[in-house]
Amino acid sequence: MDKVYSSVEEAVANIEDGATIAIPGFFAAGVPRVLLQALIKKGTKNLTLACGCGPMLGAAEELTQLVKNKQIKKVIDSYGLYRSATKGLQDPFEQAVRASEIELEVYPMGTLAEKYRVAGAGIPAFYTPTGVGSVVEEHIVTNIIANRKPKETRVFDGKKYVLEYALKTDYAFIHAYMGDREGNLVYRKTARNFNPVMATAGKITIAEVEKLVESGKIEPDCVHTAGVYVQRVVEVPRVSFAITID
Amino acid sequence: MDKVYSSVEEAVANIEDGATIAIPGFFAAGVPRVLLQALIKKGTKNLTLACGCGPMLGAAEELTQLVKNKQIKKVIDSYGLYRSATKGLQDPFEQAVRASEIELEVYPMGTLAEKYRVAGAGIPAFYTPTGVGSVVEEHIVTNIIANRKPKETRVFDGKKYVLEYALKTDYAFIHAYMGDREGNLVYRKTARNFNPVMATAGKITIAEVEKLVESGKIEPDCVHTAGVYVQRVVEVPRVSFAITID
Amino acid sequence: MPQKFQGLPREMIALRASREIKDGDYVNLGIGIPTLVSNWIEGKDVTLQSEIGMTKTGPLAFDDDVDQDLINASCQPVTELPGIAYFDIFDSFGMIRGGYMDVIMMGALQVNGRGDYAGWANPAARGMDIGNIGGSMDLCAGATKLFITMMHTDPDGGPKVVNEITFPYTTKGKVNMIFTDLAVIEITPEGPVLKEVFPGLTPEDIQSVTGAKLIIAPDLKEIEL
Amino acid sequence: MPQKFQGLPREMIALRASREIKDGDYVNLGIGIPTLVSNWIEGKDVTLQSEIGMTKTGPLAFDDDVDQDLINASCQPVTELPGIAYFDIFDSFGMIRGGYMDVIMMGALQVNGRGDYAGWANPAARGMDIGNIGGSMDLCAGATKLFITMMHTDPDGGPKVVNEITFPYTTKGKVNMIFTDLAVIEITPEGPVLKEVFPGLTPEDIQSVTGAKLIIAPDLKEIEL
Repeated sequence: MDKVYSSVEEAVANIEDGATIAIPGFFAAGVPRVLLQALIKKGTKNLTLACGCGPMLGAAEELTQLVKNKQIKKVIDSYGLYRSATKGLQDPFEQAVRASEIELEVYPMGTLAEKYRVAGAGIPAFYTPTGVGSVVEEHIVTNIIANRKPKETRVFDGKKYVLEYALKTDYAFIHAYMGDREGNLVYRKTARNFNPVMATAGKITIAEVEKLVESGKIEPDCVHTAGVYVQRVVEVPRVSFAITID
Repeated sequence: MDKVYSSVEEAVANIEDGATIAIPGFFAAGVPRVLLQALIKKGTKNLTLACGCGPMLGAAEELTQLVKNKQIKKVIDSYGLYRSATKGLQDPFEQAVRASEIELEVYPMGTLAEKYRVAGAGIPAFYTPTGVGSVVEEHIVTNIIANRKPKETRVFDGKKYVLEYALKTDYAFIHAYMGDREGNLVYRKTARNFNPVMATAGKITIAEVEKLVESGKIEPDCVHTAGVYVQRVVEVPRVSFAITID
Repeated sequence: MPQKFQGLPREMIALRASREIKDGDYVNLGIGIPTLVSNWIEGKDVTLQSEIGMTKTGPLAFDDDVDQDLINASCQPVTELPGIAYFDIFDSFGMIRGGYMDVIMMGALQVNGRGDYAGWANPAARGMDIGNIGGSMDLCAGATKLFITMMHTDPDGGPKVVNEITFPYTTKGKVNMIFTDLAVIEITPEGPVLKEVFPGLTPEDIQSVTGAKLIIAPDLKEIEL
Repeated sequence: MPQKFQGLPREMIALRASREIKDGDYVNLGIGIPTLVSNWIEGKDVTLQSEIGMTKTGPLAFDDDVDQDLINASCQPVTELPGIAYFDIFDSFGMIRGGYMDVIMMGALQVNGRGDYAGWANPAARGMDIGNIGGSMDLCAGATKLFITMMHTDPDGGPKVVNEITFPYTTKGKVNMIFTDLAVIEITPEGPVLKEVFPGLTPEDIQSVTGAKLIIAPDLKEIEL
């Protein structure tokens, strides 16, 4: 099935206020920035951005714009704040988090990776050793005190584990190096990161690709994300950006 | 690190009686037959073969030999018997199962896939919808009545799920199309199947590769199994075999 | 006991069932009659998934086209279609359980009127109460639409659409439609509805070889191929 | 309050810690001083894993070698070594949690004598009790050997090897050794054992800037570089 859209605007046109969108990228690598820019242009409000490792620090301009437009309700991430507390003090996003205007829900990175993966794989919950011995085992870690719901733990073979749940999203924005019309995707080097798991987590998965090719042009053994997971494909120019998050 | 062994005999030399070995392959595709032959030659006894989808039907000669040598204690599989009950009646393996001389423990295929995957990923247990409404939700499905231990179920959001556990093995035999000295592996077409998950499930993972190459010769974006999971690599000739399991 | 009625050959059951597949569908076909459905989707924009680990599975391969590293989940050599993708088994079952298949077609030993079915073990024939589960339970767990294609009666003429299932269950309450050589039956909250019959047969004929009590559809018609 | 003692520069802490890495080890290096350890493994048969999704990470990239699609987990451009492999994030954390890393080195805000440490949130500096967990807790959960590399005291001269941790925990009971500018401390069931000191300093000097009560190793020696 041909899943190609002619523009990013068209690809995001029906995203409604209040949507939860998975945003892949590991700091500056593999962030779907063109789709984020389309979302800013569209002005969708009340968004939850479900991230993995600070993609919005890599897309700092887009983050600041989204915050200024008051489009964000909540961010889920493992690394959502600048490393430097001093820099963070001046950051509009961190200011909004500190003022409880935006919720920041924090998980260990590997737990997040698995939450997205199982969401696409029909698994509702899993046990992980990660976070035991920290507040992560006790409750959901968030700046909004009322949302700190308790977590379950359980001992298997004498070792303690935390029960964590699947995280399915309404949409997933994906950044791929190459894609075909069926939605088969190939990522490049470390820009892969959260893209494949998030492609399976989105009910509607929209992939921006730097290179759109005809079906049959991707080496079948080297497809990273099978087209079955992708509902919309749109070709975008390669965006250059600064590699820093300090 | 150079993980290359000079022969399959050397690669399996220290496998002890009573070991559990993961055997990938989906019927005739991707079965580590040369390693199985080395295991027959070595005569290791009391083995548990942890399979995924009938690799021993694809390697029927090896299975019959292992049964005749009384090397097998137990087989774990989703599809361990011939499709035809008539053919099964004459099969030494099925006869041994019917006589309770060999245990056959049966899981749904996707549950097995996930059991191997989580074993390598430090996750002890997960919930799956698969098997609900069947005996699979009630207890471990095996021909040995005494081993039919009850399973837990749990309802999430009004839907019932079964708790299943990780399946870590002492060894994993892997069949790959290509491998480098670091143990990075590439599979070919549908011969991939259970190989990548089982490579992560084995405490010691031994890969037979049809083509051994120097490190750096495999396209880094197309590595299917990272070498970190592989402890031993051995080059083997490509074995041709009949594609049938009826 | 011989078969009471002569109906569609297996290939035609597959043809009828194939009518339920629409452009854009991702489809998984089980072993048996479901596999034959792949002969009837030419011209449709349909993607076949094989749980061994591929999407865009092509037609069966013969002679020089046979590649031992390229088989479907029934262990038959197949070919590639443009856009084919290979993936790991856990990814394959991830997409199956995760609900990415639009249509799943399976064979069965027994189906009842509540959408339960049994297909993985035949204790009578096998001499034990375990058998081959394969991917069937995962496919059921993730099914959006689950269709059963099978002969209406067993080799001895006994009903396979039964009142009570006696073989080990594959799943409960998931079957949407049943396609046999004699009839098309839809599972509804009210019970099994007879929608189509083999030309020349009456609802009473069908009921006579069916264990479950059938509801006759007001718009009952002949199976159209 | 200024620092009481002058010790090793950060690069030399990294050098000392690097001595614990052996041929054949798979190693993950956290942000901060641990990252500097990568400068001291040349000639060793060591594989660096970056949790962003690669093994055989090469040295930092500069100028024309910078590729924005190739960064390490600290967001620094890096290069490829022969045998490099890229993988998905869930596979990366699968191998981390699954125990495939032989050595994990992390920075810390506080460590105590029972092997607990805090490193992900500094409520005092940040004005809130949440921060960046990143991959730190996963790395601890899967660690075979967990080494902390850090300055012995905080910027105000206060101890970081403490009696009681006051910042949010990263993990409990997992730290094996601590490498600082002033000392090498091993965590044992009996408590923290002072194994090595910066040349010229006495055990009493180290204890004076340490919160936890130290056990003096019978074979105490100077830090050897």
